[in-house]
Amino acid sequence: MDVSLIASNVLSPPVLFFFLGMLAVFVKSDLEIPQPLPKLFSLYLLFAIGFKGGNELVKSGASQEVILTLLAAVMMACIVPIYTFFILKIKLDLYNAAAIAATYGSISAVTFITAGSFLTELGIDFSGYMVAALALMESPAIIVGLLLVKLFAIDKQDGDFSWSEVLQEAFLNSSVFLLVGSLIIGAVSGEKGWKVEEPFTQGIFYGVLTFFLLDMGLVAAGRIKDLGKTGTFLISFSILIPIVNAAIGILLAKAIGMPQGNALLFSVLCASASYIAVPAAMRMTLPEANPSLYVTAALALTFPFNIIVGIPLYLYGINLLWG
Amino acid sequence: MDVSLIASNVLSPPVLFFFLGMLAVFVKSDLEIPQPLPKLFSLYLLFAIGFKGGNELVKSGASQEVILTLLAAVMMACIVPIYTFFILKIKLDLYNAAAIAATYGSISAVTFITAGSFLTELGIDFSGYMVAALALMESPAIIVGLLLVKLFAIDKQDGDFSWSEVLQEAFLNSSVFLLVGSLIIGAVSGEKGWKVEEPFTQGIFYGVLTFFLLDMGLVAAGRIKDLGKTGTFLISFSILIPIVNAAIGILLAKAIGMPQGNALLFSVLCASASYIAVPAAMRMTLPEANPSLYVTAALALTFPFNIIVGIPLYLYGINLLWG
Amino acid sequence: MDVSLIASNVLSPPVLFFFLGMLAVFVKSDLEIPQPLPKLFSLYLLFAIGFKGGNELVKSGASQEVILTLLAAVMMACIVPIYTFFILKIKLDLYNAAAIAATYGSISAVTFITAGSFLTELGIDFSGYMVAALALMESPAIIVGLLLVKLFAIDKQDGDFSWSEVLQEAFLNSSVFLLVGSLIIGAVSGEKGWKVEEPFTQGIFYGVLTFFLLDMGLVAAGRIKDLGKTGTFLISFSILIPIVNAAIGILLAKAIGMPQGNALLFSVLCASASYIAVPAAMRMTLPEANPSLYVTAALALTFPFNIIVGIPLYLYGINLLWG
Amino acid sequence: MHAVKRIEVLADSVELTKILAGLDKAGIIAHTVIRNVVGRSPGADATQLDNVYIIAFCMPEQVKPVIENIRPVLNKFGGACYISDAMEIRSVRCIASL
Amino acid sequence: MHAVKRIEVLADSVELTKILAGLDKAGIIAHTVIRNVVGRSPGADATQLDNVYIIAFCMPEQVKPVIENIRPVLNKFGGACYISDAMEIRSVRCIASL
Amino acid sequence: MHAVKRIEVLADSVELTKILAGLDKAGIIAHTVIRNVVGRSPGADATQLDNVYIIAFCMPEQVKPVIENIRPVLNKFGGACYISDAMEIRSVRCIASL
Ligand SMILES: Nc1ncnc2c1ncn2[C@@H]1O[C@H](COP(=O)(O)O)[C@@H](O)[C@H]1O
Ligand SMILES: Nc1ncnc2c1ncn2[C@@H]1O[C@H](COP(=O)(O)O)[C@@H](O)[C@H]1O
Ligand SMILES: Nc1ncnc2c1ncn2[C@@H]1O[C@H](COP(=O)(O)O)[C@@H](O)[C@H]1O
Ligand code: NA
Ligand code: NA
Ligand code: NA
Repeated sequence: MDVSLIASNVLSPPVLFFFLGMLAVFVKSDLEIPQPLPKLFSLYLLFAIGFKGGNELVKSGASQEVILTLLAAVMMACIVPIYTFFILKIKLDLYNAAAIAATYGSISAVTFITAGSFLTELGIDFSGYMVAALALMESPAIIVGLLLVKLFAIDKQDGDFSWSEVLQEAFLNSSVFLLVGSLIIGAVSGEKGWKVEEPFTQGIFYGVLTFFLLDMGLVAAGRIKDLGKTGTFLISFSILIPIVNAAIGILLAKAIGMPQGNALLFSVLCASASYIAVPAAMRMTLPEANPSLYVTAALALTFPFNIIVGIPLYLYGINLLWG
Repeated sequence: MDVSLIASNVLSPPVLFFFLGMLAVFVKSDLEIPQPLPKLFSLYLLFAIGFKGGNELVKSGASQEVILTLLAAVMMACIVPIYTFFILKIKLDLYNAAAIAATYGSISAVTFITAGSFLTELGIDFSGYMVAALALMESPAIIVGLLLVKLFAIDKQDGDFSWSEVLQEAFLNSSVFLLVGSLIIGAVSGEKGWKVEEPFTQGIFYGVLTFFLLDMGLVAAGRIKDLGKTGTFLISFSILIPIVNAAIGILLAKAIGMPQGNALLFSVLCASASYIAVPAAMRMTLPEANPSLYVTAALALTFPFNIIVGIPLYLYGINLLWG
Repeated sequence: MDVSLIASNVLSPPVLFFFLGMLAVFVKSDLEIPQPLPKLFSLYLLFAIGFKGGNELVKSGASQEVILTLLAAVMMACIVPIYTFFILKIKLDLYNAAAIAATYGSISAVTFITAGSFLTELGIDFSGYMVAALALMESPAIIVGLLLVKLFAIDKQDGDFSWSEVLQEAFLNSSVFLLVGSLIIGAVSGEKGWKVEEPFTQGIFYGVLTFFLLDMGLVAAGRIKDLGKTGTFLISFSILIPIVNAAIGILLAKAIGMPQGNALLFSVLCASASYIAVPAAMRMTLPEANPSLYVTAALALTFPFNIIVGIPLYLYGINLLWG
Repeated sequence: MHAVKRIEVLADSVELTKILAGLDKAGIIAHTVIRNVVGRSPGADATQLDNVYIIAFCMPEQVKPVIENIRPVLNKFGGACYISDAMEIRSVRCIASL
Repeated sequence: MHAVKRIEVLADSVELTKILAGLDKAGIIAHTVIRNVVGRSPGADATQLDNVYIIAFCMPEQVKPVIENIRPVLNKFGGACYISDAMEIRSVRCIASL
Repeated sequence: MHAVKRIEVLADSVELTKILAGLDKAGIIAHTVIRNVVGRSPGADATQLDNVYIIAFCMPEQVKPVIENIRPVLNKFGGACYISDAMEIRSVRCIASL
């Protein structure tokens, strides 16, 4: 594998600040980014990528490539939770298996954004409509995860949740809502809207991402001490499954004929796991599952793995295949 | 009326995000912008328009046009609460009538800023000293409103407030203080000061406004369920009075000979109602009045009306008159 | 002394907003910048100067000038608390003397940044590695102050603190950690990293500083009412010692042969006192000392003095000497 | 000045709406919510970042129905509820819990 | 360890200065204020976003004067005040409420 | 429903870790922390901006060991601790303080 790829990922400011955040926890520095500042950064990032993505989506139009990409995205968001569920059921009970499966079927917007920055730094193009793929992949896994519970619950009284609440959580949670809303507004407001928003949505974007990853480093490292309770099965799962999901994503991307930049983003979407929207939905709808398990796996293992190793690794694989 | 005017207003990102915020409440999304983030945005907006306005005020100097405009502004801020008070007294008691009158005599800085963005998008010029008009129109209505209570209170023991507290609230509340302070500093610090501040005060201005209007949409929609208690009288009032006030403002602007951009901003100042500074002052000085009435009218009705319909409507009227 | 120097300092937006903040407290305006917004600004400023300093440090390399400057910085950070301790012991008890000495041996990053902005406005160059001097001067005074307590405590049971906790507080407190971390990342991430971060770390820097100084004005003025309890001795100390420290710093800078810009920043580091990191460390390790004394002296007197009078005064001295 | 009961509920923020609904159903409209409270409990392994602390002062006879409404929520999602005594100094302005 | 009274005041944030002045006048200097508390009451129609929650532990004999100072403020601007019992474990360092 | 004790600690935020350690050592794992609380006390001259308010409900017999653990911290760094009575409505889900 090309060492320079890892280097140029690891030496980029956002990833370095992610390390710095983790280091702060390990050396017990009192560095913290108090709430609601991380909330501000994440609202900003969703707003900015949504707006930009929508703006570019209009320019690209609805070609066959676009439609195939979005279909592949929805497909992966539905299939990943199914096969991960059966893997997880080997060692875990129904509720935890379903909740973790839903987590890995959904996506992490920050991982996606970091991959985008990585591509920009390397000078590799990618399409704005990938943000639409991101938006489409957030919710389906929640539904699939809960359907699995309904199917496999022996005691039919268990896992009783109202479907209206589930749909609400899946499609109208703040992340999905803001992202889709910004996407549509970005599409509607056109070139003139883009120009006035640009210094805000584009200019300071990279800096805010850097700051946010500093916080993510703090949060992820704070979760690492919970790994003991997680067990080796889940630890292996959270490193291996992203690679598997990314590989499937890459093959699908090749089959569809995505350009390399889009293929990386697509594989990163498949590989990443949700640590905000899905956990929130699971707490409401599957309170029987243990948040420590699904949040820790997604946040303390899969997220850092993707940010540090995964992104350059998947690009390496893509470079090999696309040749 | 020119449909393209409404379209270019409604399709601008700030107004679209205002809709998005309202929509979030209607569909019960959990999207929220937690405090003190909205506070940050509003401090920033006051700082930025004050600083810019002061900077431009110095360049324009104190011509007759400037002086007449500022006089007209103060005049409207004193007269509007008087005639609205008598209209309100038809249906409401003394305290509520006075509090609502004060609210409508004062202004909404965000409505003003949105109108400014609208003009910028249309390529219509306006003068920096309009910010001085904005600053001058914030406070007088508070004083006038309380004078009306003093005059009309039968039981003289009622409506007992200390005038020093009233003046404090009127002229030193944080909005007025920061706006006037930034205006003066903008005027004093000149071209050199402007240059270094510009990427902050100008560059990201439009983006912050957009974000802030998202929050305003959330807040305004959250208030809409209180409209039931408000009654049809107050509902009609909060839609019709802005139009009346704007019309008077436009005629005055024409009489003075303001250019079209300034005329729009002036009419928007007349038409808008305060939902931050005046309500805070009223809670302190007229606790007998019901905040649900004056906040809801200004925030859930007049504010959205002006942002969506009012601004293009008033410009349409101005375009007709100025021909 | 050159009046234009004071004028161009006092008329710069950050200093004017500092005045505005103080004024708000004096006239009892309710203007406030609620937490954690000031925290956001200070995290941002440390991140931005660290990142920029590290970036420039790499370019300048480790010349003899750099090494001498950094040695001088560490030396001053160790010596200042020693002689100020003996001055303070004249009137104060051991614990308060040591805590205040530590405060003045350390530095104020915001004073440093304001001096940097002042130089930029005047078009005077300074080196990025001065940020390394800043970083090196934060911690030593904490250690020196506590060593003095250990040496002079008669009742050896008193002043019992764990050294591991002290070292933790001194070298891993959030300010030092973020600054040093950003410095290293700035150095590592090179030209490419700088370019993408630039609109965030550089573009809006001055504006954020301005906003932060508005808050500092509020906070400093809020402390002024505590000056009564501080006594004339400490009041005189907090005005005179900065001048003495700056003078020593200037002579040292001249001896080493620093360019004028660096000399100003160095003298400002010597003259400034810490009101965040050291006070936090003192509360933990010297709870016997009274925070009202050391925070008030550093924040309500020395900080405004340096910002308003000190910076131009020291530059005036430097201009004379460098001639 | 008359005797009232203080009801305190400590729970994950996702339960807030459900608990307030439980109060409402028992006729307790007045309440105060403190958000962004950090907590730990033997039940949850990790530190919970987003808890809420709900306080409601009510008439003694309202306690029983409230508990009946809230207990199922706590049973399902976790959290704790505590009852204690207090004296109320009510302003004449409102008629809350009189 | 000795018996004290806990005074809790829930009110709109505009009343804060006035209520603290009322405590001060009754000789109660120590207090704790929690801001940004969200509340509802039958008196106010809408959810109040900017309430404060003031807690002060004091000597039993200070309760009466405090109530006299605070009641007019609550009568004018709304809010509620509650009194309950507690035991104080005071550090030797301060002489508060001894 | 059974009787418990409410322990409330008001202190400077630098003491938080030490106080939670004191609770832990006495076997009290469950607690709730409210940060960014503003306070004043006759001990400190100025208004303290960064206090914490710690609440823990525990078994009556845990009170004594907790006080022994916390008192030295309060003696050194300041702060106050209050004990009062409450009834616990525990969910069946957790076994906290049963
Ligand atoms: N005994 C207690 N004392 C104080 N806070 C508690 C107690 N038990 C639970 N809590 C709070 O309630 C939250 C949820 O509790 P649980 O459902 O038991 O995990 C915890 O995170 C704590 O903040
Ligand atoms: N019985 C109560 N229990 C808890 N909080 C209350 C109660 N009564 C009033 N409050 C709080 O005090 C605020 C002002 O009360 P009021 O003046 O009655 O509108 C409310 O918004 C609530 O936060
Ligand atoms: N009697 C009291 N009532 C309420 N809060 C108190 C009381 N005593 C102390 N506090 C709080 O505890 C903090 C530290 O107290 P002290 O160590 O006495 O300075 C104060 O800033 C207050 O927030
Ligand atoms: Na995924
Ligand atoms: Na108006
Ligand atoms: Na110094």
